[in-house]
Amino acid sequence: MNLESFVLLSLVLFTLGLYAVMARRNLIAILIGIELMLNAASLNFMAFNRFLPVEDPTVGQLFVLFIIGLAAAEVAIALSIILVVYRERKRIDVDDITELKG
Amino acid sequence: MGGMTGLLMALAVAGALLAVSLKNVLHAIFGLAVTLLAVAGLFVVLGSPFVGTMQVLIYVGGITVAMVFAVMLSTVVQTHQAESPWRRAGAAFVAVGFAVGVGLVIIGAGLPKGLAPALIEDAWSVRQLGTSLLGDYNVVFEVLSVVLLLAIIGAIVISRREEDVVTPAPAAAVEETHP
Amino acid sequence: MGTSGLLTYILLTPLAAFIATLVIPGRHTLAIKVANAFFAFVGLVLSVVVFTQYDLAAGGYQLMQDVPWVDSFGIRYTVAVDGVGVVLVLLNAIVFFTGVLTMWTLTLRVKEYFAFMALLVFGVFGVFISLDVFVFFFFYEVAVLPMYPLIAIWGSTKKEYSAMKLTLYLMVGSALLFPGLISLFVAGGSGSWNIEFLAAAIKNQPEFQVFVYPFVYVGFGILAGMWPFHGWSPTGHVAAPTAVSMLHAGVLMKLGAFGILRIAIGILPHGAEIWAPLFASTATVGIVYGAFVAMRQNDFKYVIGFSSVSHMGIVLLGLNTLTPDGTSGAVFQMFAHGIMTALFFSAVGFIYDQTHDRDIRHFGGLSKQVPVAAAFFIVASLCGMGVPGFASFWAEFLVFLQALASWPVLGVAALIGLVFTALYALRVLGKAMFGPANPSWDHLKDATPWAMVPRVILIGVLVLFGFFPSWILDIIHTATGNN
Amino acid sequence: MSHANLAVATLLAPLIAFFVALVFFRKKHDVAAGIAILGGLVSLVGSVWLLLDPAPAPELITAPWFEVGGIKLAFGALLDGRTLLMGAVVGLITMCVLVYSLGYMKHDPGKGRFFAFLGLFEWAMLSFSYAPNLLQGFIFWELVGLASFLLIGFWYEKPSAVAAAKKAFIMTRIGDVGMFVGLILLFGDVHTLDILEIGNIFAAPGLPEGVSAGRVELLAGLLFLGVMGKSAQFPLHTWLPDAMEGPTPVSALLHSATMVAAGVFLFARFHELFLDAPTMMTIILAIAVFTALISSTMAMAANDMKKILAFSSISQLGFMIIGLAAGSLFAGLFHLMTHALFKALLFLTAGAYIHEFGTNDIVAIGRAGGRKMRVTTLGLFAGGFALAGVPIFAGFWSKEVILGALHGPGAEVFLIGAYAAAFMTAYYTFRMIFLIVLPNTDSKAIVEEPAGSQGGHGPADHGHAHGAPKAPGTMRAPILVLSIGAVIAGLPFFGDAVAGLLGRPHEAHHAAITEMILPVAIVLAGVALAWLDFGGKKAPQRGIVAWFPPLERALKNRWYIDAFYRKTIIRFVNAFAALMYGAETRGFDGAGDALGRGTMKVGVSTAKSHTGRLPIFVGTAVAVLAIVSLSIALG
Repeated sequence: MNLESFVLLSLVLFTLGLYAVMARRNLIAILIGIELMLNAASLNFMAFNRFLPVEDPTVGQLFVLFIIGLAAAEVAIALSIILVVYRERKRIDVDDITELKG
Repeated sequence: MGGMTGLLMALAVAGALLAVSLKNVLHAIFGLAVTLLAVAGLFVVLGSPFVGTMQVLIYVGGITVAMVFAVMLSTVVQTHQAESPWRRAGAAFVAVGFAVGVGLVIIGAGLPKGLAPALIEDAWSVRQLGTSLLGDYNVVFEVLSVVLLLAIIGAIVISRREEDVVTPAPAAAVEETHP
Repeated sequence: MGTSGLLTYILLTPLAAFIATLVIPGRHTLAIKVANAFFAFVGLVLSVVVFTQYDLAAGGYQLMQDVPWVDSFGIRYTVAVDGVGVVLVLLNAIVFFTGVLTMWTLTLRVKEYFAFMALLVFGVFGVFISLDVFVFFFFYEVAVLPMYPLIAIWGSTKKEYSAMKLTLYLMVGSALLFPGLISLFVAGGSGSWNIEFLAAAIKNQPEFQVFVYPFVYVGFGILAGMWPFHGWSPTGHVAAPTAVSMLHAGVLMKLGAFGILRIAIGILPHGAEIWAPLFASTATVGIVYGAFVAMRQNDFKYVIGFSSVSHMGIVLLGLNTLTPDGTSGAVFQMFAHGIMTALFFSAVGFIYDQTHDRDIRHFGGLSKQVPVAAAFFIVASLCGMGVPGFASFWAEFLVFLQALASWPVLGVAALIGLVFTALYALRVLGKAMFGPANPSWDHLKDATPWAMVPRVILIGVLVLFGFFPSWILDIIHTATGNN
Repeated sequence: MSHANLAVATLLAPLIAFFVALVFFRKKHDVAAGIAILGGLVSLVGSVWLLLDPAPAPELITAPWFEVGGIKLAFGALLDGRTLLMGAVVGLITMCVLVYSLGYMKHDPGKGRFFAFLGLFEWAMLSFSYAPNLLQGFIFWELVGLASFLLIGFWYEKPSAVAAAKKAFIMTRIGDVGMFVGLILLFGDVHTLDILEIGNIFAAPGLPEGVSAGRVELLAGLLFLGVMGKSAQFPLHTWLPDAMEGPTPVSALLHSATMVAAGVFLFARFHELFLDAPTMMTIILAIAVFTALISSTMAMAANDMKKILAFSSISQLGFMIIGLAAGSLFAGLFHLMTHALFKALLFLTAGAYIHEFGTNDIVAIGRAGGRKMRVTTLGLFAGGFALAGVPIFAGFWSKEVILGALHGPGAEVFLIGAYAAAFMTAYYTFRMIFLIVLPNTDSKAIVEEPAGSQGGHGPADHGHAHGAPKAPGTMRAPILVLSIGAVIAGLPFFGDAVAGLLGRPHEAHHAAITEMILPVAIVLAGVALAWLDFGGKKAPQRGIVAWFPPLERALKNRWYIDAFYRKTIIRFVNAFAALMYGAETRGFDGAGDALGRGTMKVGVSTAKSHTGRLPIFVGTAVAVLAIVSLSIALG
C-alpha cells in the first residue's frame, strides 16, 4: 500500500473515463465515463490526504464530499437534459447534438 | 491489509473496464457500480469510513439508481448503439497517449514514499470532520447546498413537459369539421 | 461654504440623473426629461461656481479630495481640477445641459436614451477631474461604452455599422492605452497611480518615456480623432442622434486630447519631446486633410465630421508645440470647438428632425425658409472658419502663433489649410443656407423660442469668450505654465 | 468732450446699432434703419470732430482688453494723422450710404438685416482704422471681410451673389494668411504689436536691431499679400468685379470707397516698414502699375455701369499703391480720400440709375433717358470728372501728386504705365458719361444686359408715373453732398491740410503750371478720344476696342484671368480634394473596413472547424494535453 499504486489506479480510472467520453455515443455511457473521472479525482484526494504530511487531514475528505455532492447535482441536471433530448429526438446519441457547431 | 487493497483495486479497474466497454448501458451501469463500491472500500482503507459510507449512499444508492431510471425512461432499445472500431481506436489512442504523458510527468515529478509520519488519528475522526465542515468550511458547505438546490430546480425545469402550451388546431381544419 | 466636495457633487449630478431616469417609469417621458434637465442644470451651476471660485493666484490643483479606493493596488479616488480641468468641466456641463434640451422632442425609448446619456456624461466628468491614472482610465471607459447603444439604437444612416466601427476603433485605442498605463504604474514603482507622483517617479527614465509615449499618445489620440486613426469619428458623428453627436464631438473627443495633455505629455515630457515632430506632422496633415475631404462631402454631418478632424488637428498641433502658449491655445480650442460643434449638430439636428434629409444638395435658401435655424448654422460655420469675435479665433490664433515659432513649415501648412476650411464651410453655406430655395421645404417650421434656448446659450458662450478670451485664458494659463 | 469719450462713442455706436437692429428689430425695418442711421451719425460726428481737433502728438486711447500669448492687448483707438483721416472718410461715406439706402432699399424684404449689417461693417472698419495695435487691426480686418461677405451675399437667393461672396471671402483670406504669418514674424522680431512703436522702430534711420534686410523684405512681402487680397491687386483682384453682385450701396461703401481701401491703409500704416524694403517696394510698384493698366483696359470694354466702376476702383487702388510705393505717404492717402468721395458718388449715381431703370447697362440707361435725372446726372458729371482727372476736380489733384511722387531715377517705366492708365481712365470715364448723357439710338452700341439684371431687385415702383424720372430725396441728398466733395476735396487747401495732418507737409508738392501740362494733356486726349468714339453726333459709339475683336473679347473676359484660375488653381484644388476623398474612402477608411471584414471572414472560416460534436471537443482538448504533457516529460 503506497501512494504510487493509488495514483496509478486513479490514472487508469481517469483514462478509462476519458475513453468512454470520447468513444461512446450513448449519452448515459458518456455520463458513466464522467463519473469514473470524478472518482479518480476523489481517490487522488484521499490518497494524497493520507500519504502527505498535511496539517488538517479533513480537507481532503471534505473535498471528496464536495465532489460527491457536485456529482449528484451534475447527474441530476445531465439526466434531465438527456430526457429532454430523448423526448425531442427519440434517441440519446451524442452525434445528434450538434447545435453548437459554427 | 495489502491483499484487501489489491483486491479492491482490481475490482475497481475491472468494474471500470466493464463500464466503458459493455454495449448495453444497463450493464455498463452495473460495472460502474462495482467500481464505485470498490472505491468506497478504498476510502475505508485509506482511513475514512465516513466518506466511504457517503460514497456508497450517494453514488451507489443515488446516482447509479437514477441512471438506471433514466435508461428505463428512454427505452431499452436505445441502449444498444454500436460505435465504429475507428472511433474506439482513436479514442483509445488519445486516452492512452494522455495516460502515458501524464504518467511520465508524474514519474518525472516524483512522489513521496511511504506513510506520512505524524498522523494524529484523532484528526481523522468524524467529529473533527463535522467541526471542520460546519466551522472553517461553512461557506463552502452552504454554497454547495445552494448548488444542489439549484440543480434540483434546474432539473425539474429542464425536464418538465410543456403541457400548458396547447398548440391550437389550424383554423382551416376547424372550419372543415363544420359542414 | 465648504467647497471641498464640490467636484464630487458635480460628478454626482449625472449619476443622480441616471438614477432618477431609472427610477421614473418609462411612460412618464416628460418627467424623465425634466429630471435630466434639472440635474444637468444643477451640474451647470456647480461648474460655473467652480469656474468662478477657482483661485487664479494660487493656480495648480484645487478642490482636491483624496479617498483610498483599492488600497492594495494604490488606487485612490483623487479628484481635483487645475485650469484645464475647470474649463473642460464647464464645457461638459454646458454641452450636457444644452444636449438634454435639444433632445426634448425625443419619443423613442426615452428612458434608456437619457440613462445612457447621463452615464456617458458621468464618465466624462470623472475623467476631467481624476488625478489618479487608474480612476481616469476607469471613467474613460465608462464614457466610451454608452456610445455603442446610443448610436446603434437612436442613430441613423448605417447606425449598426457606425456603432461597431466606433467601438472597435476605441477598443483598439484602449488596447494600446491599457498596457501603456500599467507600464507607467510599474515604472513608477507600483506604489501609486497618482499623476503627479508618476510624473516625478518617471522623470529620470528617458528611454522608458520614449518607448511608452507612442502607446499612450496614439491610444488617446484615436479618441481625439488623430489622423490617420480618425475613421470612426465622421461615421460616428453621422450616425449618432443629435445630442449624442453634440456630446461625441463636443466632449468625448476632448477626452482624448485631455488624456494626451494630462497623461502622455504630463507624465512623459521627454518622450513627448522626442515624438513631437512626428505627431505635430500628423496633426497638420489632419488639419489639411480634414478640410479637403470635407470639401467633397454632401452630407451635413459628414462635413462637420471631417471639420472636426481638421479642428482637432489644430488641438493636437497646439499640444505638440509643447509650449505654454500652444497648449493654452489647444485647450481653448478644445473648449471652443466643443461648443461650436455642439451648435453645429444642434442646428443640423433641428433641420433633420423635420426633413429627414441631410444632403446639402437637396436644400437651398434655408435662410429664407427657416431664418433663425439657418442663422445658428451660419454662426457655427463662421466660428469654424475662425472669424474674430468668436472663441475659436483666439484658440486658433494662439496655436498658430506658437506653431509658427516651433514648427514654421507645419505652421504655414496649417494656416494654408485655413483657406480650405473657409472653402468647405462656405460651400455648405452657399449650397444649403443661401441660393434659390427648394420649394419642397417651404413648409418647414422655424425654431420656436423654446428650441432656441439651447442654441442661444451656445452662441452666447462662443461670443462671450470671443470678446473676453482672458476670462478663460487666465484660468488655462495657470495650468499650462504661462506667466 | 474729451477725445477719449469721443473715440469710445465713435467706435461703439455702430456696434450697438448693429446688435440692437439685428437682434430686436430685424423685422421692423424702419426702426432698424433708424437705429443704424443714429449709430452712423454718432460715428460721423465723433470722427469728424476728432479730425478737426487733432492733438499735437499721436494720442493713444485704450483700455486693457486681455493678455494672450504673452501679448498684452488693449482695445481702443490710436489717434494720429492717418487714423483720423481714415476714420473721418469712413464715417462720412457710411453716413451718406446709410441715408441713400433708405431710398434704395426701401422695399427690400431684408431691409432691417441690411442696415444691421451696415452697422457691423462700420464698426469693424472704424475699429480697424483706429486700431492701436496689430492684433486689433487684424481682428477687425477679418471682421471687415466678414461684413463684406454678408453684404455681397445679401441677396442670398441669387446663386451668383453667393458665389461672388464666397469668392471674395476666399481670395481675401488667401492674402490674410500671408499677412498673418507676416504679423507673427514681425512680432517675433520687434516684440511689440503696438503700431506706433513699430512705426518708430522702422522710422529710425537704418534697420532695427537684429532684423536683416532680407527679413524686412520678407515681412513687407507677407504684409503686402494681405494688401493685395483686400485692395484687389493683381493677381488677387478678380473678386472685386464679382462683388458688384451686392446691392449698389454696398458696392459704393465697401467695394470702392472704404473696405478695399483698408488694404491701402494697411500699407500706409506700415509705410515706415515698407520704406526699409526697397526691393519689395519696386515689386509692389510694378504690381500696382500692372494692376492699374489691366483693370483700366477691362473697363474700356464693359457696359455694366457697376462693373466699369469696379474696374476703375481696382485701377485707382493701384494708383494709391503707386503713390505709397513711390515713397509718398501723402500721395497715397490723399488719393484714398478723394477717391472715396468721388467713387462713392459714382456708385450712388449708378445706383440711382439702376433703381430707376432696372438695368446696369449704360447704353440702356442712356436710351431710357438717364440724363433726365438731373441731380443724379450732376453727380455723374462731378464724380466722372474727378475720376478722369479733369483739372480742378478732386481726382486731378491727388493723381497729380502721385504722378509727381513717381519722378525719379528708374521710375520712367512706371511713369509711362501710370500715364497710360490715366489716359485710359479718362477715356472709359467719358465713354460712360457720353453713353448715358448723349444716347444715340441710331448708334451701333448694343445693349448687352437685359433689364432687371440686378436680379431679385428689379425696377422699383416709383411714385411718379408722370414727369421726369427722379430719385427719391434720401438718395439725392447724399449725391449732392458727395458731389460737392468730389469737386472741392482736391483743392490745394485741403491737400496742404491733409499733408500737415499726416506730418508730411513737404510731400504736398505744388507743381508748377508747366509740370501740369503733360498730365492735363493726357487726360484731355483721353476725353477727346472718348468724344470721337461716343460723344459726337456722328460718333459710332462702338469704341476703339471694338476695332480689334479678339482684343475686345479678351477684355470682356477680363483677360481670361478668371478662366485661367478656373482651369488651373480651382481645378487643381478640386482634384486634390477628390484625391483626398478617394484616399479617405478607399484608403484610410477603406483600410479600416477591410480590416474589419477580413477579421469577420477569418472568424467565419474558423467557426467552420467547430463541428459541434462533443467527442471531438473532448478529444482535441485531451490530445493537446497529451502532447503538452508528453513534451514536458520527454523534453
